Formats: sequence, C-alpha cells, structure tokens
Amino acid sequence: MSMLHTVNKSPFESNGLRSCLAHASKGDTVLLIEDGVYAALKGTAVSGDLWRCRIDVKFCVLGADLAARGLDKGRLIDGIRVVDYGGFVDLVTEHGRTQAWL
Amino acid sequence: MSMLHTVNKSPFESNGLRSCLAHASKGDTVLLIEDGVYAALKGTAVSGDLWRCRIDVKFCVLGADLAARGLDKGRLIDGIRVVDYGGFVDLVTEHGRTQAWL
Amino acid sequence: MKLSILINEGPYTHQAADTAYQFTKAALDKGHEVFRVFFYNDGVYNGSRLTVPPQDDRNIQKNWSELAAKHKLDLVVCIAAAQRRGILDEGEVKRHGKGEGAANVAPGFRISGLGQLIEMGIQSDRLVIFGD
Amino acid sequence: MKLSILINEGPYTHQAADTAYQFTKAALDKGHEVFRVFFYNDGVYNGSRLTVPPQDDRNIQKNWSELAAKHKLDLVVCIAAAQRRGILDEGEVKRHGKGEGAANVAPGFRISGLGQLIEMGIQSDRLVIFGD
Amino acid sequence: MAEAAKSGAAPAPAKAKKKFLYVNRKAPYGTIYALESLEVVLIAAAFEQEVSLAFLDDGVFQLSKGQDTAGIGMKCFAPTYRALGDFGVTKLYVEKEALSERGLTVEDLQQVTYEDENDGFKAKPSIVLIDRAALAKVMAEQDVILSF
Amino acid sequence: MAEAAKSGAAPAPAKAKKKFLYVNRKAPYGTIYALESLEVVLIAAAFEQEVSLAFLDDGVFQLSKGQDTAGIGMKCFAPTYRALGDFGVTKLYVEKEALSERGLTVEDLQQVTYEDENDGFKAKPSIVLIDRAALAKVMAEQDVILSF
Repeated sequence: MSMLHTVNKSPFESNGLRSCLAHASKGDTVLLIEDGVYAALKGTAVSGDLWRCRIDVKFCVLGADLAARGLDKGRLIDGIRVVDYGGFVDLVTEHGRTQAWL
Repeated sequence: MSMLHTVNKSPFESNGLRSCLAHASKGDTVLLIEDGVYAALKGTAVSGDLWRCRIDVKFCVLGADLAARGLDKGRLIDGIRVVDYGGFVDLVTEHGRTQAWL
Repeated sequence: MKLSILINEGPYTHQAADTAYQFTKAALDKGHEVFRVFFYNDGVYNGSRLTVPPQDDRNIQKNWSELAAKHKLDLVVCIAAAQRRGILDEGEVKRHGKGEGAANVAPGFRISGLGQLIEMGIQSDRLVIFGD
Repeated sequence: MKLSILINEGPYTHQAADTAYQFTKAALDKGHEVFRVFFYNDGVYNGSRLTVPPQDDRNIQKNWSELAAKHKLDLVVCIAAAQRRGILDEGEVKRHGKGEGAANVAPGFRISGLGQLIEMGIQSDRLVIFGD
Repeated sequence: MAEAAKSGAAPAPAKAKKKFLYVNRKAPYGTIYALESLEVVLIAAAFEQEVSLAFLDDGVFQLSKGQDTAGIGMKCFAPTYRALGDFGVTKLYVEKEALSERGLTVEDLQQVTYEDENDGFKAKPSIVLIDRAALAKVMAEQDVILSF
Repeated sequence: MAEAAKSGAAPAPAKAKKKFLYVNRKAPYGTIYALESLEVVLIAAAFEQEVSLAFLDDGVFQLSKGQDTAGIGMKCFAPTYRALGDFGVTKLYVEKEALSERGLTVEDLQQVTYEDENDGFKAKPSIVLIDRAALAKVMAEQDVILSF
C-alpha cells in the first residue's frame, strides 16, 4: 500500500520537502499544498531536489494554491499533475495512508 | 551604530540563520536563542555556516536555552559567548537596534 | 470511504485551517463519510465563538459550524489543548470559576479528550493531518 | 534606557512568549524602563483570562498580569488581531453582541490600535521582537 | 532623516523622524504574517516617519502578479501593495538574489507606482531592485526594524 | 499485526490492531509540538494498538540527555520518555543520519528502557537506532502516521 505525502512549507524556508523526499518509498505520491507549491516551479534553486527524485515518486500540486500565489501552470516542472480539492480527496483514498510533513 | 540580530529557529529546519548571516554587517552581533542555539554546536552539518562568517560578526548564545536542551558548553564552537537574560538585555542596549530573524 | 481530519493550527494565522475546511467540503461532496474532525494544538482556537474577522474576509469558525450543522459533523476540540489556550465550555467555565457567560466554544463544536483522536485513527479508513 | 517589546506568538505553542517574559523581567531588574509590551498576530492569545494550564506548568497570562501590576507595565493587545482571534474586552463584546460575561481579556492587558505599536517604535530607544 | 514629509496629512511632529523598515521574509497566504505586516504599514503611514519595506527570502513572493485567491477562499491582499503610494509609502526594496533563487525576474512582480508630488505627480516605480549587499546597507541605516 | 498485547490493561478488542507511528521531527521547547505529541502517545497506550515513535530531523533532540529547563521557566518533559515503557510503548526509532548531521551519537541521548514481560521482566533498550532507508520502510508499514 503506497503512501500519500503532503508538504505544505516553502522549500526555500524549511527542510520539510527534503526530508519527505529522503523518506518516501517507490510508488508513493507527494502532494504539494499551501506554501509547499513553490517546490513545483522550474528554474529555482531547489528545483533539482524534485528532479533527482522523479523516477520513483509521483508529484502533484494543488491548483488553488498555485493560483492564489500567482503561479502559472506553464512554470511547473514537467510531469507534475495539478489537482483540485476533489483530486486531493481522491489521492487520499487511492493511497493506503497519508503522511503530513509539517 | 551596529545591529543585534536574534535567530530563534533551528538551522537544520529553517533558513533564518543563513539569511541573517548573509545580511549582517561588520561589527554586528548575532544572538542565538530558543531553537536557534543548535547553530552554536560544533561538528554538525551546519557548523560551517558560522565559521565562514566569524571574522566580521560576534556570536552569542543564550545559556538558559542551551541548558534546557541538554547542550553542554564544551560542545560550542570556539569563541561563542554564553549570556543570560540580563546579558541579552545588555546586548540590546549596547547595539543601536535589534533585528529579529523570525 | 470513512475519513477523519486532524487540525493542528488556529484560524487565520496558518492556512492549515482553511485547507482542512476545503478538503472536508470536497470529501463530503464526493460522498465520503467524515467520521470526525479533531482540533489539537493551536487548532482548538478554530472553535472560539468570539472571533470577529473583518467583514470582507471569511469566517472560519462559522464555516465549520455551518458545515457541521448541514452534515452532522463531529467537531471535537481537545480538552487539554483547549484549557491551556483558553477555549472553555460551560462545564469548564464553572469548574475553573471563570464567571457566568464566559464559555467561548462555538456552536457545533464539543470539547472532549485525546481518546477521541486515537479512536478516530482506529475507526477511520484514512486520517489526514493539517498543520504548520 | 527605554525599551519596548513586541510579541507575535501565543502562549505555550511557541517559546517566544516565554522568552519575551524572561527578557522583560531581566530588563526591569537592570533598571531599564519598559515603555510598552505590544501583543500582535497570535501574540494576542497571551491576553486571554480563560487559559487553564496544567498545575505543574507556568501560567503565562498570570505571569504577565502580575509583572504588569508590580511595574505598572503597559500591556497592549492589538484590536484588529484580537478580533480576528476572539480576544475581546467588555466594549467589544457588547458591540458584537457576544453576550454578557464573554469578555476574555485578562487583568492588566488593554486592547487598543496598531498606532500604539508605531508609537512605541517612535518613543523607545530599542524595540525587541519575539515571534516564530 | 531630513526628507520632506510624504503624505502631508498632519503637521510634522517636533521630534526628528525615525527610519522604519518593514522586513518581509515570508510567503503570502500560507501564513498571515505578510497580511498583518501590511496592516501595520498602512497605520504607520499616518505617523510621519520614514517608512520603507524590504522583500527578501520568500517575502518576494508577496509581490507576485496575478494572485487569485478565489480557490482557497481567502481574501486577496495583493492589490493593497499598489495602494501604498497613496499612503506615502514609496520605497519597496526587493532583493535581486531572492528573486533569482526563486526563478523570478522583476517582470513576475506586479507594478507598484506612486505619484511624485515633487515632479508634477508623475507616476514613478516604488519597487527598487537591490542586491544583497546593498540591502544589508539599507538595513544598517534604519532606526527601527519590524519583522513578523 | 499479530503481536501480543503489551500493556494488558483491558481486554483486547475484537477488531484487528492498527499500527500507529508517531513521527517527531521538531526540537523540544522552541515549540510545543514535541510535548503535545507525547501527550497523545500516553493516551494512545491505553487503546491496545501497536504504537511506536520515530525521531528524525530535529526530533532527535527531544531525547537529548541532561535537559534542564529551570532557566527558561518551562516544564521539563524529558523524563516522560523514560516512562513510556510502563505504558507499553517500547519502540523508539531514532534515525542515524539525523543524529550524525547534528553531531550526536546515541551516547548523547538519555537511556530509555522497558521491562520485557516475555523475558523475566528484564530491562531492555527502547531506543532502536535505524538508518534512513530502514526508517522509510518502517513508515511504509504503518496504518496511521501521526505528526504534529
């Protein structure tokens, strides 16, 4: 049973995402929410963290949080899926459990 | 007039100390308090951040916060001064202003 | 599916309370059962009936109370966390001599023990946590 | 010297409230004047008279109220931040119809505007900020 | 400290003005600090002091253009930055290094301008791009630094 | 899921046990999360589920020995970890990488033991040193993961 990880803090400010990626398992999904969505941008100082991990883990990002912060979908790292709150709910039910990296 | 900088977050978790050191000026003092005191330990993955900065900036650490966390003074990076709350007050009055890196 | 929600931060200061609300609404819209919403740490502040947000802003407490009334949600505020932070019901107000009318827990919220959190972990298919 | 203190976080959850208290005590002990202590953001929760911390723990609100009484400290809770978070005095309770006895601001604290924060920045020799 | 009064709302106080810098290091919406800092700035403008704002670290995200908070159900306060000029707050220092670490350029930020009353009320940019070393110098020149 | 009940306080429920992992990633005292997480664990012990704790990132500091909070005026809750064994909580996973990044070894942590009722009530260590990959595996085997 795979795990859904939620990351809600900025990767520029906090080590939450980095720790999450270091502890995720193959087949898990990482959902970026709230200030965590900044990790989905390409061309930043932390973009590499996601790239290095993309073989094993799927990445999703909450669209409402992107829009609130003025982040256009064209600026996302390729292959990251944008979901709405309903999609968040689906991710929770599709994975065996959820771990919040607070 | 020099500045007193206070840093209260763990350098392992947050970028506050790093940003403080990048913006401090010659003659300033950095006081580590609360979870910020972990930055005063030698032999950690972030100890280098302080070493690289030590020519221009003085470092102090709040002794009560060290003791609460079980950190012996023998484990501090050389040259860091331990102060009590009264010493914190003195640092505030000795410097022209205080900046909190929250 | 049977879901439960844990909220660890207070209203307005952290987005956690908002995200949890949007998530809970979406789960109900999809026909899932929400077994319980548990408020812990600063999350207990969401259950204060005394909040008066600016008129052009959302009212987080009211949103929860209305959602609870509509869907018979079980909103539980942790008693230990709430005492420490000054969220009290009638019984607590009396017990601690805080004076008549001082109870500030909002409609639709009930104050109970941490066992309710463990129980919801046992009883639910999924537990989702929102915090800082 | 004339010092002022700004506190941005609530009691118990962040150490900021404790550190600010220890700092203020030390400043008074050294003979400095504390012009004002201003509570903003979640800091307003420090001014709740309804907190009931465990008996073997410190009582942060009571510590502030006692320090204020002893040293005639001016403890100011920001009205805008307090309304949003449900910390109200008698006047606010009446204005918003929250019911008699609901005022929860603690003795020694007064609720006032953000201008008090700016003023203390202007009037004080040093401003020290505690937060998260 | 001898700069002319900017808003002209009240008679200047007898005391010398102080330089207030509001330091913004946090992203908007995830936490309330950006909004509540802005609320202080709006009040501060009435006090006839020298007020400027610094945006560094994740604080630069506060100025991102195109913010639309309908989906998260929160109030969008981005337009308030554009109103700062009317309050006499005309200096928004934005750190270059913070932008580039985040893959941003000044084009990604909303335009903030003020009307220069000393130059025929011409619209002038309030945002001042500044590198880290220069920002450190700005910080070192302040009387009061407010961070939330 | 078939492990024997550890505290024996109440009759085992009919339902299968769930595995609960309490994830501790935050330092003590700077914030209340470590303490309030521990308060949940103490209650959880009465529910006859499988309970274990993980300490990673700054969470490893929670177990530092010699904590003395008199100077900061806060309650010291470090001794409570030593009482966990009496509550039937006997597995405290501590991540090796988190320790070494912080310049710590297991000698810097307080000793936590439990009495093994299946082995003549011998005192056995509760702290299990574990590397990152193994901890990831432990996480992947849980039914409920609680983090504060």
